[in-house]
Order: sequence, then C-alpha cells, then structure tokens
Amino acid sequence: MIPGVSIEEKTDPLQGQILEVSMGPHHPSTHGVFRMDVKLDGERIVSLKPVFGYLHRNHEKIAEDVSYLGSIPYTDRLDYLCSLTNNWAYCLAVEKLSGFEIPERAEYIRVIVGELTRLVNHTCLMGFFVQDLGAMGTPLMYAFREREKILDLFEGLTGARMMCNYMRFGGVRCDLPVGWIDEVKKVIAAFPRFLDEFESLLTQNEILIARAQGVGVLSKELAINAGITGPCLRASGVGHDLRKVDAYSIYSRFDFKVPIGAHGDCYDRFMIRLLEMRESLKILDQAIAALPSGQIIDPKAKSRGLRPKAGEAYGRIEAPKGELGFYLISEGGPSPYRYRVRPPSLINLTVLEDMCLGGTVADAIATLGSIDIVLGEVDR
Amino acid sequence: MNDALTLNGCLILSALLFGIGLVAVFGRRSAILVLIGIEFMLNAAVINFVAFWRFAHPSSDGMMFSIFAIAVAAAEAGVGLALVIALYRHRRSVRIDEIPPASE
Amino acid sequence: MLGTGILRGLKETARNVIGSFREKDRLPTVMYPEETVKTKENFRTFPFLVYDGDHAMPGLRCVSCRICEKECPPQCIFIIQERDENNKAVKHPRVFDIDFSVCMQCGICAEVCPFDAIKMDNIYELAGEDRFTGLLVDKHRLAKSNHYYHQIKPTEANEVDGRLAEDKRKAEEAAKAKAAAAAAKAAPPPTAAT
Amino acid sequence: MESAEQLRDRLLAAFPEARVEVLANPAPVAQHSLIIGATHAVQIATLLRDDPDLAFDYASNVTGVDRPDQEIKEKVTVKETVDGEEKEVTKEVTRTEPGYLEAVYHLYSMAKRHGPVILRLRTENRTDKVTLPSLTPVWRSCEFQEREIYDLFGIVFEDHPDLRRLLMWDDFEGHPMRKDYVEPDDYEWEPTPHDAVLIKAKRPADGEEAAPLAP
Amino acid sequence: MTLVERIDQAPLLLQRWAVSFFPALLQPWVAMLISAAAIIGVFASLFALSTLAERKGLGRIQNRPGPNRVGPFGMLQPLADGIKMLIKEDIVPLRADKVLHFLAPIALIVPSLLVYSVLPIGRNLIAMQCQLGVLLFFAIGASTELSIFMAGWGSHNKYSLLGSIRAIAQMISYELPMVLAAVTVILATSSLDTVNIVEAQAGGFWAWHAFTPWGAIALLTFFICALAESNRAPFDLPEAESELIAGHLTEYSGFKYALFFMAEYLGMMAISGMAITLFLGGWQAPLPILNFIPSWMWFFGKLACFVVLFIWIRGTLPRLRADQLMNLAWKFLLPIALLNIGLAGLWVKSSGWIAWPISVILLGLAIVGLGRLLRGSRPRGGKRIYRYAD
Amino acid sequence: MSIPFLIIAAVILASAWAAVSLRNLVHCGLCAALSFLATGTLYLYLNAEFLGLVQLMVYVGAVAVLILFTVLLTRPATEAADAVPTKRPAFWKGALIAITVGGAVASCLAVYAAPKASTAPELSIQEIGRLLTASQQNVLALIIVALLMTTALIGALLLAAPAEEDTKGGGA
Repeated sequence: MIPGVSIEEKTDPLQGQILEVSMGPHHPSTHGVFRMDVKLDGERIVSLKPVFGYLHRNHEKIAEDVSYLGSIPYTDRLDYLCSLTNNWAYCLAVEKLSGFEIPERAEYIRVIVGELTRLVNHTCLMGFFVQDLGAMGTPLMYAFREREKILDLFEGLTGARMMCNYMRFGGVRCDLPVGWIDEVKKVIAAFPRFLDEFESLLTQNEILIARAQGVGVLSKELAINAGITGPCLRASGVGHDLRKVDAYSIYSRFDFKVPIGAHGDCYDRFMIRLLEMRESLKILDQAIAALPSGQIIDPKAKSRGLRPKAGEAYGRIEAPKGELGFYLISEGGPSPYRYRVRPPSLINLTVLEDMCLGGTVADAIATLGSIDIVLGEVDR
Repeated sequence: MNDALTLNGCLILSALLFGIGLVAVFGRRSAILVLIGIEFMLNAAVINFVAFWRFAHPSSDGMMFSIFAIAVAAAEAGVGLALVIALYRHRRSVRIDEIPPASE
Repeated sequence: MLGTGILRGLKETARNVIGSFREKDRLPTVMYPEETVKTKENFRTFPFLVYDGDHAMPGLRCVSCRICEKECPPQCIFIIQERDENNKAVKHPRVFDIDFSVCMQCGICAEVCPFDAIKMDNIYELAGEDRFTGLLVDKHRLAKSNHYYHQIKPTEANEVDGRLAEDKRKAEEAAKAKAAAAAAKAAPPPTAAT
Repeated sequence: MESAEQLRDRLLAAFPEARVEVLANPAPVAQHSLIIGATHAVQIATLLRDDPDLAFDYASNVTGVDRPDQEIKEKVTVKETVDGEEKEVTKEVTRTEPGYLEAVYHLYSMAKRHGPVILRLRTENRTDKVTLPSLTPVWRSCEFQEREIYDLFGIVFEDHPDLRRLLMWDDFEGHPMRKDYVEPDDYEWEPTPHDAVLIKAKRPADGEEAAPLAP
Repeated sequence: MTLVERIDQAPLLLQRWAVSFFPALLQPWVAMLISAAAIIGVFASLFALSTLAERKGLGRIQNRPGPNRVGPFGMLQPLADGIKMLIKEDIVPLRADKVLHFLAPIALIVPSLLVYSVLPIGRNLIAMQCQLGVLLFFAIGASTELSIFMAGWGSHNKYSLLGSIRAIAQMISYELPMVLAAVTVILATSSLDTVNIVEAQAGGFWAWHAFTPWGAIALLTFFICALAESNRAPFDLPEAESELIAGHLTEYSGFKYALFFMAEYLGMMAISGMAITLFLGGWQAPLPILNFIPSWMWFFGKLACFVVLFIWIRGTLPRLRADQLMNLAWKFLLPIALLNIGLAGLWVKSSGWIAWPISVILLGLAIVGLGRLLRGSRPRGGKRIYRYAD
Repeated sequence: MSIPFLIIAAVILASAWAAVSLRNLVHCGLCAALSFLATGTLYLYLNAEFLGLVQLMVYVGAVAVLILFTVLLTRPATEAADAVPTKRPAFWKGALIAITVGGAVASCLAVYAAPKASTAPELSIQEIGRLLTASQQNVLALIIVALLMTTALIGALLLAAPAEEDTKGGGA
C-alpha cells in the first residue's frame, strides 16, 4: 500500500491509475509561490490546474488608496524583474488620462532603460528556463553575470537595482548622471559576446533540443484567442508587437525587426527571446546615437498631488513578458477611482494546461519555464 | 570447515523452501505472491542441483542444469509479471480467484 | 551529427573555467564582508534627516510639514509637530519616526520634500535580530549632518546646497524688500524698493 | 476604425432589441466605450470577433468596477402651499442612485491592428447574487480575468467553464475589491507608528488583551 | 626489489608488515580487514575530495570561486560538511515505513563499498582477486536498485515514489548496455578476472582496449551508462530537483542523506574504476618509460580524469526526460552494444587490422542511422530558421 | 551440520516464510529478494561461485526488482487485496498441504544417509564455458534457452504494453 497517494479510479479500464501530485507552492521550479495541481497517469499529465494567489496583496486596492505618485513604487514590485517597464506602462496610462506631453529626451531615456530592462528580463528567463530543464545552474549564472552589469547601470541611474521607481508622469525623475551613457555603450558592446556564448552553449545542444522542441506547443489560433502576448505569442507565429502596432513612445523612429517562430513550442519561445535581445541591442544603439538634450519632464506635469479630471484611460506597452496595460478611471480625486493592471504573466498562464496535457511532468516544468511568469505580477 | 556439510542438509533445506513456495501458491490470492512462490520452488530445485553437483562430482551436469534453470526461471518471471500487468490492465485486479477462464 | 552540440557546450564551459582564472569579467564575485563593491553615487536605501551645522537637533532642516508622511506609499513615516509652551506649533518635529521594516526605499519622501530635509542614505547592512527592535528609527538616529550627505552624494548635495543658498538669498532679499517696503510705508517718501 | 457611434449603429442594426449605448470618455485620450445589455452580450461579442471588418480577435483586458449606491443631493424647486399661500420653495432632496457592478472589456484586433473597443456590461444591482454572461466562450483570455472579477467583486459569470476563486482562497468570505469591503482586523500587529495601525493595535480584539505598544 | 618497485608496492608491503604482528592463524583475517579498512579509508577520503572538487569545479564553470572559507582555499569544506551532516537532525516522516527508511541507506552503502574489492588499484593491489571479478562487480552493483526502491517507497512521499520508479527503470535499462559493453572486453581477453584484464593491456596506451574500434565504442557506451547508473547529470532524473525535488532523497536528512550522497560518489568512482580497468589499462602506464611512476598513481590519476569529466558534464548539460532516457538506452545504446560485441568477436578472430575498416564503417553507419532514428522520434528536429514579421 | 550453512539456511527459510506470509506486498517482495540473496550466498558457500553471482544478478538484480516494479504498477489492486485480507483459513489450508509435502520429503531425507563429499569440486569459469559449448546437448539447450528468452522478452513486452501506443520503453 502506498499511503498518502490519493487515487482516483478512472472509468476507462485500460488506463492506469491516476496519481495526484501537488507541485508547489514550495517547489524548486515553480518560479515563486505557485502551485500546479497535477494529475498523472504514469508520468503523463491528464489534468493540470494552476493555483496561485499566495503573493496576492491586492495591489489594485492599495493603488485606489494612495496617490497617483505613490503607486509608482508599487508598480516596481509587480514584475520585479522589470520595474522600469512597469513604471513606463503606468506613466503612459496616467499621461493618457491627463494629457501630458513627454519631452524628446525623456522619451529616448525611456526607450533606453526599457530596452535594457528587456535584456535583463530575457537573460534571466533564459537562465531560469535552462535551469528548469536541469542544467546545474550554469547558464543561469552566466545570465546573472550579464544581468548584474545592467543592474549596475540601473543603480547608477535610478539609485536602485531592481525597484527603480524612475519614471514620472510626463517624463523621468532625474537626468542621466555624467558618464552613464558611456557605461551603457560599454555594456552593450560586450553583450553580443554573451549572446554568442549562450547560443553556442545551448541552442544546438541535443539535449535541449530534445527537451524543448515539440514540447508545450501552442497553436496560433489559441494563442490569439487566449490573449497570449509577448514572446509566447510571437513564438506561435503571430507578428504582434506593440512597439510596432501601437508604435507608442518613439518606437516608430527605430529600425528593428520582430522575430517570429513557426512551431510555438518551448524551443521557439526560447529562441525568440534570444533574437529579441539582438533587436533590442539594435534599438539601444540607435537610441544612444540619437539621444537629444533638453528637458526630462513635461513642465506642465506635476507628480505630487495630481488630480486628473474625471475620465478613463487604458495605456499599454510591450513589456518584456507581453502586453502590460494599466486601466485607470479617475473621478477627479487624488487617487484613481479604479486602477487595473493587465498582467501579461497572468493571462499567459491561461493556456498552461492546454500546453501541458499529454506531456510529462518534465514537459510541464519546461513549458512553465518557457512561458516566463513572475508571481509578483500574476498575484498582484 | 566444510566437513560437517552434508548433502542431506541441502536437500532438507530445499524441501522446506519448496514447501514454503507451495504455501504461497496454494494459500495466497495475489498473483504476484503466487509468482514469488513459484520462484521459491524453482530456487529449491536449483539448490538440489547444486547440492548434487557439489557432492557427486566429477559430473558437471548439476551445474549445467542450474544454469539453464536460472535462465528459464528468469524468463518465466518476466513473462509471469507481464501477465500480471496485463491482467491488471484488463481486470483492475491481481487476485487469481478473479481471473476469468481462458475461454472468456 | 549527434553529440556535436553537446561538445560545443562542453567547450564553452571549459572556456569559462579557464577564463575564470584569467579574466576579471569571468569571475565577478567579490569576497563580501572583506571586500565590497562600491555603490554608485545615486544608490539609495533608507531615508535620513539632514541637519546643518554641528548640532543635530537644532540644525534639522525638517519643519514638520508632514508632506512626506502623506506621500509615503507604505506609510512608514510618523511625525508629530513640536509645540512650544503656549501650545503653538513650532517648525520642528517632536517625533519623527520611520519604520525601516515597512519602508520600501522608494525615495518619494526625499523627492517631495520642499525643504531638502530628508534624503536617501546608502547604508545597507541593517540586519537585526528580529523584525521589530532596531528597525523603528527615531529622529535622533535619523539625523545625519550635511557633511555626511556631501560625503555620500557629492553631486546631489552640492546641487541642493546651491539651491538652498539661492533660496536663502531670495528669502533674504524678499525680507529686505519687505522691510524696505515697511520702512517705506512708515516713511512717506517712496524710494525704489525692488 | 469606426468610431464608437458608428459601431453602436452597426450593432443596433444587427441586434435591434439589444441595449447599446455610447459612454463618452472626457479624458484627453477619448477612448469611448459601449454599454451593452447583458441579454445580447455574447451575440454582440461574437459578432465583434467574427465580423471580417471588425475582427476583434483579442480581448486584452477585463476589469471589474464597483459603483456603490450614490446619494445625490439636488436642489429642487417645488410649489408648496404654506399658510394657504402658494409659493415656490427650494428644497434639498436626497436621491439615491442605485449602484451596480461593471465588467469592462478592452478589445483589440490583432488581424486589423485596431482598437480598442471598450464594452461595458453592467449588473442590475450590487447584491451578492449578481450575474453577467461570461465572454470566455468567445475569448479564452477572459477566463482568468473573469475568475478574478468573480473573486474580487463577486460578479457571477454565467457559462464560465471554471468559475472558482482565483487569488483568494476558496473559503474566503467577501469580495475585497468592492468599495464597501471592510477588511477583517486579523492582521499580525506591526509596530508601524502610523495612526491607523496604532489605533488598531490599541483596540482589543474580541476577548483579547490589547497588543503591546512599540517601545 | 628496487626502490621504484618498493614504492609501487608500498601499500602491499605495509599490509604485510602490519599482518606480521599477528599469529599465523589470524593473519588471513587481519589481511582482509586491513584491505577493507584501506578501501573504506581511501575511497571515503576520495569521496570527500571529489565533493570538494565538484563544488569547486562547478563554481569555476559558473564563474564563481566555489567554497573558499573553511581552511586554506576551502580545503576543509568537506570536513565541515561532514560535521554538519552528522549533527543535523535526522527526520523520519511520520507515516514512513520506518524500517525500510532506515535500512535503505545502509543497504546502498554496503554494495557500493563491496564492489571495490575487485578493482585492481595497482600492481598486485587488489582486495580480492577472483576469477569472476567483473561478474561480481555487476552482480553486486545490481542490488543497489533495491535500496533506492526501499528509500523511495519507505519515505511515504509521492515525489520519492516517482523518483524511485524512475530510478529503477533507468538502472535496469542502462545495466543492459553497460554489461554488454563490458562483454566485449571479456570476449577479447577471455577472462572475467580484472587482474588478467589489466595485464592483457600492458605495454603502452596502444594496447589499451579503448584504442580499438570496438573498445572505443564500448567505452563510450559504458561511460554513458555509467552516468546513468550513478544517477549523474544529464541522467539525474531520479533526483531531478526541478521536477521531483530530490526524488528518493526528499525525505532524508542528516547522516542518512550523507550516506546516500556518499553512495552516489562511491558508485560513480567504482564505475569509473571499472571503466579504467576494462578499457583504459587499469593501473598501466600509457608509455613503458613512465613505469617509474607507481601503478596506483596511474589508477588514481585516471580516476581523477573521470571524476573531472563527470563534473564537467554535470556543469554543462541539461537533463533528459524520462522517456528520452529510455529511448536512448533501448533504441540507441543497446543495438550499438550488441553490434559491438559482434565486432569484438570479429576483431579477436581476424587478429586485428582487417577488422578496422569493417568496424569503422559498420559502427559509423549504426551510429548515424540510430541517431536519425532517435531524432526521428521527435516531431521536427535540427536547426530552425526564424523569420521576422514585417 | 556446519554453522555457516545453518545460518544461511535459516535466513533463506525465514525470509521466504516472511515473503509468503506478510500482508504488505512490498515487504513480501523485499523479503523474497533477501531470500534470493541468501540462496546466492549458499551457492557461493557450496563452491559454485559462478552460479552464486548469476543468482545474485538475475534474482536480486532483475527478478526481485521486477516483482517490486509490478507491485508498484498494480498498486491499487494490491492495496485492495490488502484491504480484504487473504482468507486466513485458506492460507492455513494451503500451508498445511505445503508443510506436509515439504515435511514429508524432508523427514525422508533426514534419515537417508547421503554420501559425504570429501573435497569441494573446482569448476573454473573457463571450464563452465567449455562445458556449455562442448557437448552437443548443452549447445542445443543453450540455443533453446536463448530462443526461449528472446521469445519471453518479446512476449512480455507484448503482454505488458498497453493497448494504445505508449512510448514508454523498458518496464517488464
């Protein structure tokens, strides 16, 4: 007798027994406190229910209590790997709500830090993904090594490595320190070497190919219908990138391409991120070359005591994980009447079960790793 | 030190082991246990072969028989356990009193 | 062929092993308590109160306006204004507490302070034995001299000093003008009072 | 892309009985929205998705909004007979606008690259049993977001395939995002010196002693 | 006896010297005990060293220095680990099968140590010369599966159970090609005695079995199986920390965990030792002029190379999936090992050089073909080309 | 009787009895494995080293593991069998028959004066190999056993493979 293993007899006599395994919330590869209620037939998954909310702090309710400005540090903590793009999306929504203009220089700074954030996120994710596939942390360490350099840049600019709290309505908080751009140039110049190293370490590795190709396949139609965004969507073959579609900020001025996959499996999601990083480097090069001088914040805009007129606005950007949107309803008060985050991580999880069914536990781990979730954002 | 070792001892051991195997075959319902019993009985036979080889050399037939017996026993175990699994898949049971007649 | 990708991977890791002995870039670790990485000038952790001059309490720039208390997103600042014997408000905090266990180091207090009285520190070794004791910091522990501020953030401090001096100059001018105006009012001949 | 008014007309042409109204948005961005009656919501959503011109294949964001009952004070001039004499009296009348819960859908089109179209579905009232049709059968992306709204606002979405609480635990009571939600005082006391917490800390819980104050 | 020979035979001479203090009746027993103690002592300290090497090596692979606090360069880290393990609380799950939970590590460590008795560590340095050495090695090694099963089942944990099911399936599957790879050597030397096998490879590295076509392939097969048998990356599925947390080790702590850990390393070194014995000339020096270096140093040097290789691979590769693992064993390694036996037979019968081209062609074809087959089990393989959206 | 023999015999019999009488099938399997192990030791003791090691490899390494694997695979059924305990009267009836048979044979043997072997036979592995291939009967038997085992392997695979396609290799 195996005690503790609950067995659900299925009616189909040819099937084996069902083993229910609760993976998480304390599990090494669930990317935070995340749980998957998995039902296994042998090692094959017959049902998988994601369970989360362990990190739920009702961010939206908090934001309805604090001022517009006071929410910015909270947005840092949504997707704690890319606080700057979270700031950006929120500021974009507020700017739409109150009609602030953003000075040129601030736009360029935003693009630079936003793309650096994308690099941070994608390096991390790729490290985590390969870690989930069982590599003893080596790629993760390489990824972290590079990420640290960018975090150093963030520290120099914003004063914090992860919780940057940098953008303000109508611009950014402070101007670039002396010599910062040169450091960025140095980091960017060294970055392709890391990407090459990563590629030669992993992309042709037979084990990675065997583990990732054909695993966790997401069809194009389902991806669109389920609102999947970001690299997951593009890996399924949809060329949808808000930097092109909405061309928000000044993205229309840059020459970059949107890589898309054809198979929609874990390997494509992995490779799309790798290719996206190369495109980000291109954008960074152009943005740094064209960085104008001038104001960094709209003089009309005020951060403290902002009371936008009644109305509502939905602002969205292409965050590294997908479409990050903020929906704000103002009633004219000092804090939003309704504040809503459209978290890409949460919505990308919708199809986790569809992608994992029929695969093994190991596949589910790989798929989860390739979706790229951050629980701070899923739970809010 | 082997002075006191007799053929009789080995044969009695083998007989008792055979008896225990029989207990499983007759007394237990689980097909797996019945297979274990059969393995014990085969082991008892092999003990006999080895004992006779040991005490009745120069003939090496006992050894040859043992080798073949072990080989056959291994094959038997494999097939037997595969049967148990097949039975389980179809009947959700490994009890021999629930096995249908072959004609069914 | 099967296995070439694996061999390439092995080559890559081998290069990193050798590189870790030769390149600083491939062994970025420092031996932490003995060695530390120098933080950037902008680096911020917890807030502190700036005072001018040599004496902390009289020199506090804080006027207890409570803007930071209101703006602090996690509401970790707690201020009670000083009152004199006539129960009249004095521009000085009687109690100024910050709960570091709640503070999220966002720097909004420093940003919104109109008097440049609260700034962000760069200390980061604040480990305590439990959550509560030692992390509720009062104004005596928060107060740090302008000199210290200059040490940790020279650029920013110079800028602030310049601004304060400018403000002071303007205030003095305004006061002078006011005095002059008052004097002018008192004395009938209206002289030019800028 | 069509304006909200054009879209309303188009929808009304397709479903004459349906309730479709434009709600103007005074903010500079001017993303106007359509208020949709619950009865035709699924049909309208399907039309929006499948019409080749519109092709709103992607529901980006689903938001719950709580509008509690509002007391509106108005000055009304009435004719009254006072002391046998008829005269106009200005009186202050308090009128209660009934509250409702709202689900707001932001739709975009990936194929046509336009949007957003904002749909608003409103409930009748804001009691505990309020239902709206689920749009999950039309857009899978609503699945978790509608569950979240069910969890945090208490709107029951009919025909939702798997309507369970999403973020709160299953036996949690109440809907935290509603405006009138009162948080239960079951927190671990923390020595934040702020008024609210101090008051909370001072207040003895049921039958318990007051928590000790910070030194 | 020259000095070189003396140093070469130093362990043996020491043993004889120690034994001579005992009465003649006890001498064989004492000799046996000394051998056992020497094996346990040497390989336990090697275990400690290899954990340090592993942590240091993985550290360097991952661009960090590894343990460097305890003692000079962190050399005393294994000691600190050992003390920590010893004084840690031993936790047994409430509903565990206490007896099995307790017995499993013991049942694992005993065979892991026992197999060393047939490994020739140097010239004349073997604890038990036995004409069935190779068979003994595999027969004893086979029983470790049972203890892993006991650990997994006794822990009363689903992850442990899944881990032990995987472990058993994996070990059974990989034992087959491993034994078949060893059979080639037995075929070539017509002996099961490890000492004879080593002696058959005397003269220089060209005489080692690894430098024959069948030997090279058998060594490769054997090595892959060794990775799998000792549950090392990329075949560490039974403990797969990202999937099964630690498989059968999940519920173990303290000294029992240390025993499992030790058994893993002992197993790894034993299999490496067997690979050295079978294919890489055992304690033989690669060139006759290098014979002045003691034979046991050659053995340990080769062993160190294997350990480094194990660590290197662990630091580089992701993990395979259970079914891919099985496919690799049954659809790739097993056919190759079978073909290889035939080639070894051909080699023995055809006395050498004619077998070279035939072997190379046949093995090349087999590897390429089976590799295709293995890749073919995936929907699409190979390099992908990515497009860009407009 | 020699003491080592008695010890080995006691272990064989005790663990075999435990294997057939314990409730928990996993324990049964493990006891059976112990019994097989002790039998292997007996062969070693009787100078049949090759056979002893083969016994170890085949029975402990393969058959016992297979038994345990089967127990795991058919777990719910075995659990059910546990819930309804083996009918004790039936068990004792079976035991009675078996003990009668075993005891009768054993008691007959106890009084039979068998020849005593003065020296242990030496049979090296090379000789075993030669014997297996030298006489024609043995070669024939070897081939038949090989065929049998191949058939058994394929048969076992076919039997145990699930009806639908299932890529899991290995197993029984």
